[in-house]
Amino acid sequence: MIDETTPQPADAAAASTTPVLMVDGLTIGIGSRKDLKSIVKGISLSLTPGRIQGLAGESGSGKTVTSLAMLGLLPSNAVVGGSIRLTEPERGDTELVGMSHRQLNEIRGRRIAMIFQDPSSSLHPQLTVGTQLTDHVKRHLRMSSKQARAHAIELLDRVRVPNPAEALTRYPHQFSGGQRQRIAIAIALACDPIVLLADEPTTALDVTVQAGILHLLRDLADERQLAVLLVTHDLGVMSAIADDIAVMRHGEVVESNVRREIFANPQHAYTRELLASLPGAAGFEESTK
Amino acid sequence: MRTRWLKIPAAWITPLGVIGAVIALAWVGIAFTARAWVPFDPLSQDLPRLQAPGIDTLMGTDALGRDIFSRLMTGASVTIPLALMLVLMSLAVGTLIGAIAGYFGKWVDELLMRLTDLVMAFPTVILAMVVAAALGPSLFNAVIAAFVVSWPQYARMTRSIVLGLRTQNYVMAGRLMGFSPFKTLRVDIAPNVVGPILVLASLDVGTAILLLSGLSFLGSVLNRQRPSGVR
Amino acid sequence: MTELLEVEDLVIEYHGATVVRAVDEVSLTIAPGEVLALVGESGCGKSSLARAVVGMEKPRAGSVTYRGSEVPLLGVRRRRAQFTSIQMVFQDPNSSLNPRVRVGQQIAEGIRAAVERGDEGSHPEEWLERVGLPTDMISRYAHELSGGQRQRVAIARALAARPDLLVADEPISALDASSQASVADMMRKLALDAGAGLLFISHDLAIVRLIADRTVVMYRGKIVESGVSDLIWNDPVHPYTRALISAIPEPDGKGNLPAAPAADAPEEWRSELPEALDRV
Amino acid sequence: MGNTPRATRRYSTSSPLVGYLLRRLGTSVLLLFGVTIVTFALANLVPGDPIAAALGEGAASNPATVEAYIQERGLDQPLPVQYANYIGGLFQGDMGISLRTTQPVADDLAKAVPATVEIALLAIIVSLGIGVALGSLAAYRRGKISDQLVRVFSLIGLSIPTFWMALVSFNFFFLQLRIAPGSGRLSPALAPPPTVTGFYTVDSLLDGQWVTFTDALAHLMLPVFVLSLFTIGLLTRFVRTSVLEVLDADYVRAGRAKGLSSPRLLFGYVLRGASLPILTIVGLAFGTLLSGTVLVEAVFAWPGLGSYAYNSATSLDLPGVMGVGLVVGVVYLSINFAVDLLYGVLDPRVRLA
Amino acid sequence: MRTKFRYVAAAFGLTASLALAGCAAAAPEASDSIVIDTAFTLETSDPGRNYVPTGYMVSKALYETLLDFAGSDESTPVPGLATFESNDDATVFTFTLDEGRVFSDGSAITADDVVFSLNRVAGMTESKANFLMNGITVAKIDDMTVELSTETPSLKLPALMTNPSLAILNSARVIENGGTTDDSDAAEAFLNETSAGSGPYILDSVNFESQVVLTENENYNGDEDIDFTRVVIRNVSEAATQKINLEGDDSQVAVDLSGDQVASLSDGINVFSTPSAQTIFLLINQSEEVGGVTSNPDFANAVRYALDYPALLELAGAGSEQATGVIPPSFLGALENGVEQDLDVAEASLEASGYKGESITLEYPNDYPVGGVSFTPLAERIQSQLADAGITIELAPAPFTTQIDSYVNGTEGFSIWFWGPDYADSANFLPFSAGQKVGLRAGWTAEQDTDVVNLASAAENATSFDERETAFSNFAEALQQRGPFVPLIVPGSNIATASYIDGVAYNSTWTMDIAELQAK
Repeated sequence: MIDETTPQPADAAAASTTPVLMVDGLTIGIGSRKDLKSIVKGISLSLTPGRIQGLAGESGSGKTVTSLAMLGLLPSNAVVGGSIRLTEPERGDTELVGMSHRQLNEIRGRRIAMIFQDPSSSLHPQLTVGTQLTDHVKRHLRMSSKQARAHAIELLDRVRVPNPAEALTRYPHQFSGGQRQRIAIAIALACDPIVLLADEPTTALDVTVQAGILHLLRDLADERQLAVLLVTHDLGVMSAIADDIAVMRHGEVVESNVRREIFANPQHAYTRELLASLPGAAGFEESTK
Repeated sequence: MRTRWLKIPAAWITPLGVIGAVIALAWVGIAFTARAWVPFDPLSQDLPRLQAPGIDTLMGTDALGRDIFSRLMTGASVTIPLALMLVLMSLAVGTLIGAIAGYFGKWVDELLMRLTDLVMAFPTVILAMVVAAALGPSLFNAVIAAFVVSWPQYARMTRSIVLGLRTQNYVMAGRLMGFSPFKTLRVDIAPNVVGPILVLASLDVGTAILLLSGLSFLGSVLNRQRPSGVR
Repeated sequence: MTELLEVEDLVIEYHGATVVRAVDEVSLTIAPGEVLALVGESGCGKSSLARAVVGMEKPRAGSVTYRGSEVPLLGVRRRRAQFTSIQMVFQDPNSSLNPRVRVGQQIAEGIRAAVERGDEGSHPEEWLERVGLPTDMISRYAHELSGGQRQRVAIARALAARPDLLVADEPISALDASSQASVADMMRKLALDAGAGLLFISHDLAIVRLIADRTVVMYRGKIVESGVSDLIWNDPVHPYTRALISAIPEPDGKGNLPAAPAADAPEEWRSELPEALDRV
Repeated sequence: MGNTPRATRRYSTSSPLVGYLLRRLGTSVLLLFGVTIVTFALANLVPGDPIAAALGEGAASNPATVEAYIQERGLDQPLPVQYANYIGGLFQGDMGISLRTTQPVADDLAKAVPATVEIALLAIIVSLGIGVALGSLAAYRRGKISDQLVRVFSLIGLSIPTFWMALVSFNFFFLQLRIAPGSGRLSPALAPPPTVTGFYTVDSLLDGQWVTFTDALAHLMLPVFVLSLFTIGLLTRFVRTSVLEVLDADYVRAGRAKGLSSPRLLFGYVLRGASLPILTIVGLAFGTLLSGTVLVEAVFAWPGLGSYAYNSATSLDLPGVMGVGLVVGVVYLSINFAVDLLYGVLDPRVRLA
Repeated sequence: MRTKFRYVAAAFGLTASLALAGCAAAAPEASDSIVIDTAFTLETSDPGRNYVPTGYMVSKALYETLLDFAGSDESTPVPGLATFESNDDATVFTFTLDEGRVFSDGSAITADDVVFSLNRVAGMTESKANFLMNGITVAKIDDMTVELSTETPSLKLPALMTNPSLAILNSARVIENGGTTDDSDAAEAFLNETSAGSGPYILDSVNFESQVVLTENENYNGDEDIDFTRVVIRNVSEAATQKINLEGDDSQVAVDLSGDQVASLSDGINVFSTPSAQTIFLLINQSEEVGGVTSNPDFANAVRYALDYPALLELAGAGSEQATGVIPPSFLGALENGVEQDLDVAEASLEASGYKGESITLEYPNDYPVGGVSFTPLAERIQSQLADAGITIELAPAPFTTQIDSYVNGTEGFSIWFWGPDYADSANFLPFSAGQKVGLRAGWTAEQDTDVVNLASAAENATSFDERETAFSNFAEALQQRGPFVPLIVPGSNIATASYIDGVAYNSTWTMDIAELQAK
């Protein structure tokens, strides 16, 4: 009952068009004015519809903070510099850095959506799946409760949560980890955003479950022409679905290239180091058994 | 570094925290030195009665013609140590009971926790009244009354901390290395209970002062309804 | 060669509103100097099994025998010296170390356990060195260390007790990807140097196959496949093992999506295949 | 199995809910029993002669009266017999005759308890409203001036002596500003509404007496205000801590990432997430309010449980003291029970059955 | 979440409506009604069972007695429902009822009602008032005449007949509702609902913990001419609250204000200050076992002359007076002048007493102010005054209920207590005699002072008014000179009223007669 592996040459997924989200010289510092700790030191990235941009690095390298900055979700004592620009054909450019809360709320969930690492903590334990799937839909898309519910069932069906109608009345703890992450993805996609930020979306999951989620992400990116930012420290995951990869270290992007080049022909020492630490990487096996 | 839990957490260093610490220290200072510098003998009844606050008598005089300011300052030397004593007593007994309940679990826990429930289900006023009625409503007896009702919160907190600690990996690791129950309590559990309990205790000193003044107030301020027939 | 550890028909159940059977009649053995890996998805019962091995879990049925005697339950009472040669490394490095006690002292406790059992003494510094940490860390507290450093200290402490059996419950899953493999590798070496048996629990088959002599695959409380690691990795016979291995994304840069099972776990994963057990 | 589920509940009856309720009821009855024993023992340990105090000089020197008094109340029986008689009476709804008021304790309490519960309920509702608002505000603006102000306010609320505050506010709002009514539950010109619940506000509405209702409500205002100050302080402090904790939770960040409006996020996500600890503290505060109102009741001449407890205790009125002990015990246990049930309502994870 | 919102909204709504209600709360006023605030002592509205102050105030308004006192003069009873004559031995008292007086239901008051009412109290041993009828026999002579007789001379009997416990009830109605003249009486429940008397008011409603409402008795045909047809007596236990209520015109009469509170009242408030009938005194035990050095009469003398009485009086405020002896002013035999401080005498006496500077414990009830005088400041001032005289005092306060035990059992060496009359007659103070109830509490046995015993007996058995007055004076004099009691203060009774109210007269039993309150 294993899905027929569809070797998807991701490169061919979609013709590369113009980027929808451009990060330019982003700097992030956290702390008081006198004691500002620099977390991200001027990085640039661009997200293109239908492509998955990987962001790799150790914990503490600043990759999660970068993704949060795109939604203005950093703590209030964070200082953000540089530019994050959202480009939409019908709306033109929007600068996200320095945007007011009210304006950001129109972008969040609507244009740019996000999924988090651990679905058991990113879903509200006391609210039904239905509520969490529809409340922002009603707000952003001005849907009635009935419409929103139908829409939610459709979404759950798409992310392959069994018995979608019944699932709406249940609470997150009544689902398995994999299904919770599927629900979280459904929530993120509910308002049909153009950018999806995925922060370690499979780290908390078992490998068999992870594989399913990876498939789902890849398929959704393709069919909805989503621009995806995939933050992960797992190079296996990166290798499976990312189209482009940026490697971060100490708040800086040390290397950025298309996937194949990063794996086959790493330029930066740190990238090489990362690859060498992989189990099964050349040179590793000799030292063990 | 040795007594890490005594180090003031950075989170405490707020304007409010600093003001609070300064006030607390000031009061302790007053408590110890007041007798030396108050303008009047707090016991002397020579001043005119019930004076309004003024230049001579900062806060006026009481019904016996004593200087209220002098009495207040010297009174701190009685109340503050008593409040500290109350907190320490509650802390000692409550922590001990909570630690035993949490560590040994099972029926010991059940028994001790029902006991704390009993005290908590008991009306505080009645308990305080009965103690006051039995021993006389002096400040010291108020301490005893307050103690009876205030130890359970320490017991509960300690128990929940110990329950949490009991399954901590390092406690398990210690046991795997053959720690005796006493050593586990001493090395792995006690030091980790002390911090939060001290925080609770420091917050509790204020409450204790309030409770004590409330209890000693009851006897002196309220006109009790006269028992029938005594006229 | 007599077995160091023998687990026989072990059953562990949790009684809540419903009864959960976490480990269902599992048997396995570990010989001295052998590295046995236990793999499976979260919730498959591998942690329960590990905890039962050291006596932290009370078996519902079956037995756990260490050097011929039943492992006693780890109660409030002091553990007998003969069993202090079983040590454990835990998953969460944050709760593995006592936050109020210096690193050096904590390792010294391990040394003390070894000395009390009649083994020779040692110094905390030696152990720090062996796990690849600078010796001046003995005067540090846990909160001054990174997650990876903490886990190394926890390993040093367990090894300082000179265990004959080391149980490691997901010791690397909380670490950064780049250090996972190296820590696992280090554990294997140190355990083998000491001549101890190692029960290594992980959900990461890719690493397990590199360090374990034998591998046991668990699914829903039961062993579905076991045997020599390479054999299982290269030629899995049980459908679950196959799915597990094929779901591992290959970090080759080729953009191949791993095979994904359907949203619901297939029934055949539960099937019992006698030929998948004890493969040599 | 990263975290092993702790096996705590043992019963495996067909319905866990029924088993739980039965066990709960059992321990409650035992606890109440304990409360009565302790009260009885304590009250009898106190030195003093309630008969001399209750009868007064004249009657106490009249042997016939003393004899009749002792006989009627069974005070000549040994203490265990007296206790057994008391418990026996309890099962028939008889809580004895108060030595102080000479009325049946049950009747006294039936008047006193609603009077106090009416204030306490209103105080808890007001405190909850204000405490949640201020606490959330402080948490949202952590470290800012408004946060510091709220925290100072909460500290003031926690440390103002109630008796003093009661007198000062009575003097100020009634005497100086003339916006509050005088003491008591109703203006003297009005007759209390027919007793249904014992709450004057509810009873007057049930009876359609609008004037009595507004008057009763007006009389509640000041005592509720004074009582609320402490609970507002307590709740503000607590709500702030709980909300701060929840604000850091992933699900709140996820809610924010969805672009939810601020009120929706606050009420739907943050406060709901913080509701369990808040509920716990509200339960505790309510218990304190019920038994801790003696000073406020004295100032506002409120014929409630606090005054009754105080007067019973100081006149060594054993049946009165026992009655109060029982009532407070029952209330404490009911609140605990209600809190547990509400836990189930608020958190699907702990929902039973 | 939606529930949550509703919850919070409801909370805000309630707060808002509270504020609104506060603005709307202007208590309806009616000039013919009056509100009296007092700290309740009220157990019943059955006069025959009542024995507590608020109950007396209520009974006094609802019922009438055979005799009465005029205003605040409690020295001589005046006719009430009846006039009386006594024989020369003062053992037989003949009461003749006024013609034409009726109960509130319109029926006439007859001798049968008197006999029933008095015998009812005499028969109900469980009533605290029962002792009032001890030794008194009641007999009906004719429909309008009743004869009360005693074994021994009893000039206190007329004063007893003013006590509202001995009120005359409508016997027909009371018997109908369970009334009897023995312990089986069951009329209390009825009398707690309805009054069955002839007083100027009838009972409207009663709640023993909060308030009593009285309304006009339409059938009343006595002498009083009431101005207020509706009276609300409220339980306000805090004097401070009584004061604010009165100043804010929520009430018109406040009964329990202390001297200091009266002094700070705002303008436009009338205050009627009179010495009460309570006496606060020091007890100095004469038993060596109990008191040690206090048992030496010279020690009592030292204390007596060491105290600065005016300075003590300062603590009692308006209306209070120095206690001249155990009999308070306005009672028969009260002394004109009290003891004055004389430190020389005190020093000499102290020398003679053999006191060696040891610390002496002063016990007192500290939760029980008498007439607004708290004992704690009083004790502190006594402590300080005696310290100046060389006597070291240690204070030992205890709650009333605890302290009264050792007082009654005579185990206190040195203590502060108080005494008030049960009815308005000086016979109430004879227990202070050696060998009598209070004397024994001070370890003062009859053998220790036979002179005082004789003086007391003379006062008790006097058969004429003059003889009685002299006997009481002699008794009081003797006690002032050598008794083991040092009377300190007679606290004032301060009744404060709205400016338009007059006619307040303090009475030691019923506090004040509500019917006499007048609108100016």
